[in-house]
Amino acid sequence: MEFADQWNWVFLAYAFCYTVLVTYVVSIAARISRSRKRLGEES
Amino acid sequence: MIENPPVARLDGVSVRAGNVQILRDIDLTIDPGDALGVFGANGAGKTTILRVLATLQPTATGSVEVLGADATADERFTVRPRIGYIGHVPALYPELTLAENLGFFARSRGLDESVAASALADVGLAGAADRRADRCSHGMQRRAEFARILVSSPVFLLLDEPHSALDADAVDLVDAIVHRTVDQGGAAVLVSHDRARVRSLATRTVEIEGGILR
Amino acid sequence: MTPREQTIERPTSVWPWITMGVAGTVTFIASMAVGPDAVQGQLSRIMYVHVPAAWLAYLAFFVTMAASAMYLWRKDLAWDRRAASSAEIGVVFTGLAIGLGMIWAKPTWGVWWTWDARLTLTAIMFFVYLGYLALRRTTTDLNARAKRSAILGVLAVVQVPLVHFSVVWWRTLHQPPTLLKPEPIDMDTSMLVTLGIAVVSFTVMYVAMMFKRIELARLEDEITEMQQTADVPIAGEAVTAPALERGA
Amino acid sequence: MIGFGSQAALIARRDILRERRSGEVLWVTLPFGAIALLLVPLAVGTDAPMLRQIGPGIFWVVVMLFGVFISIRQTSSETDAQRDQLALSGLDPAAVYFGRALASFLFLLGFQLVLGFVTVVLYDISLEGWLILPLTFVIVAAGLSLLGTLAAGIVATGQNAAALVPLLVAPLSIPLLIGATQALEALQLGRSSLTWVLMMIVTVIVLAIAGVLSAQPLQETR
Repeated sequence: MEFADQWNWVFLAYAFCYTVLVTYVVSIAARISRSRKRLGEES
Repeated sequence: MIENPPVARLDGVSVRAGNVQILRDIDLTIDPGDALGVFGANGAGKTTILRVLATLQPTATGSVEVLGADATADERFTVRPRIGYIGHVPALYPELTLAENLGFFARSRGLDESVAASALADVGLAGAADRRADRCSHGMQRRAEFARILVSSPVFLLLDEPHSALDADAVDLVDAIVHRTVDQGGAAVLVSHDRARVRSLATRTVEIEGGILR
Repeated sequence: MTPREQTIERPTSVWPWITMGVAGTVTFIASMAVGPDAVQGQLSRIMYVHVPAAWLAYLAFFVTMAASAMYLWRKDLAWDRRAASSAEIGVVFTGLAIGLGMIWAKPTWGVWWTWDARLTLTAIMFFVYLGYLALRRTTTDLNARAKRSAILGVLAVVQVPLVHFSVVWWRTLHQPPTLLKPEPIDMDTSMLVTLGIAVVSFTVMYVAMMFKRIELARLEDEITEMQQTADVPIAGEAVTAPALERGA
Repeated sequence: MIGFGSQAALIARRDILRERRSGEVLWVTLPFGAIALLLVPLAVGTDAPMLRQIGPGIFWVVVMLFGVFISIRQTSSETDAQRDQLALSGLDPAAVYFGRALASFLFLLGFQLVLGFVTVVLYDISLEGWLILPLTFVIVAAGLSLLGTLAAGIVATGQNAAALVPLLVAPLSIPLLIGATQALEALQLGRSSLTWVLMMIVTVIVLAIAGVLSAQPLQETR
């Protein structure tokens, strides 16, 4: 297999991995701030 | 003379379900011989209070004692067969005939199915015993539910809208069942909108509004 | 002071976020800095995220089970929140492990999927997790939800060894063509060290995520709790008289 | 109070009677399963040797997927009022669990027999080693009925129950699926089926224990 070809797969893997992780972490952060806002509003 | 222990006692009971607080800080004692009428608007918590008394409803706060057992502990399983609870929705199995429904109930109490047949006759359903429950009118299903009370002779009656969907004969039957239970030292709780009818039957009444007893 | 006010005033810690970022960066730098494998070439780098993700999938599942069992024992909702948080993070890492495995398999073996025992088991676990999370969405009552999902959490894990052995034995009966057999990676020390760093920093990342996810679970439970205890009147009062005059 | 066995028998009798009246298994699930067996060759082609090879596997997949509906049908359709009365009846929740599972077990056994016959006819299956089949039929029916009853109890009366239970059951039924298919295949390859049979039996025991332990907490949960 070509050298560059291998790097493409590695790039794909890391892009996938970090996109998923960052998206998930952002979703936690968003849900936390939304919940805090709701708690603040309703109290 | 030692005073009889209460049939049920609620102390500071609150109930929540989903996003709503249904009961708030209820104190209530039901003594032997009581026939308690509970009135209130739709959604005021009438049905929930019955389920609490039937040991079926988990409570958020407070203590519940029914027939001498703590309703939050495993003791409740031993007193449950002595409770007669009729909800506002019939609990019959729709595919089974009235006789089969009552027979199932009788046998779960260790009784013979003939007891079920005679109970059905007593509520005036002898002719419909072999009809499927889902082919019976709502009133007939209600009558069949009362036959269940006759089978097990509970000491603590909990009736949700006992008179709804019943004709004059059946109303008399309900009144007779309540009187008999109360006279024998049991107690009954009747939840209803029908104040006039329940007042004539009850020894005392309470009003429930916004989850609070008045 | 009500518990609600406590939450608002309780400062939300930024340390878990920083930890996650550092752990992710460390993994990335370490796996790019190490030399390529003699056989697999650059592709071996995928291993440094695939293996830690798979490890965390198993760890998260195990934590869910342990926390579920603790809930059934102690009846404390804090354990339920830990179980649920770990399950959700577990779904993410399981999905990650499967996805990365597929990306690795395609250039290495020429297929996206092989019926390898561990791969099959991981895929099954993914669906078990999903079922667990779906179950949690069906009930709003906190205690009822906790009890049901705890029972499922324990049952699912008790079943995992059974599923595992059945799949392993099934595999021994159906040996695949040798063409598709993964070439063993002969790991030298530097690769081993890198893998170790990656596994440790992913685990640290998981712990940091757990902190935040549990914080979120507690907030969500408090919202539910508040809606239940607040002076919200009983069902009927949500309905008001229709405004017939408007616009007339 | 009546004994544990009589309580379970009472529940099983109720469920069997209800099924006899409603005919859900006989007139809906069974024909649906048979249609599934008919659809597969339409999709993959009618090459006789291939069908002979995949037939037993297809049969077990259909049994697992459609069997779920048989094992959950009564628990998940139970109304709140019925649950309340059952809780007040004083019947042992574990006996109720076994009673329900017993009824489902009998339906599943019948379901397997009929579909097994359909499979043999449609796929021209070789019945070599068939002596293992009665054993696997019984174990699979037992495991699937215990698992389905338990899962339906966990999900209880939520609106999504009917959709959610199969998702919970399917991944956990894999030891039964693999065990059932491999027990027959091992025999046909001249090997011992003992490990497969033992594995399925262990699964059944685990499910029975889990069902008994969770029966009471689940009955009390609304």
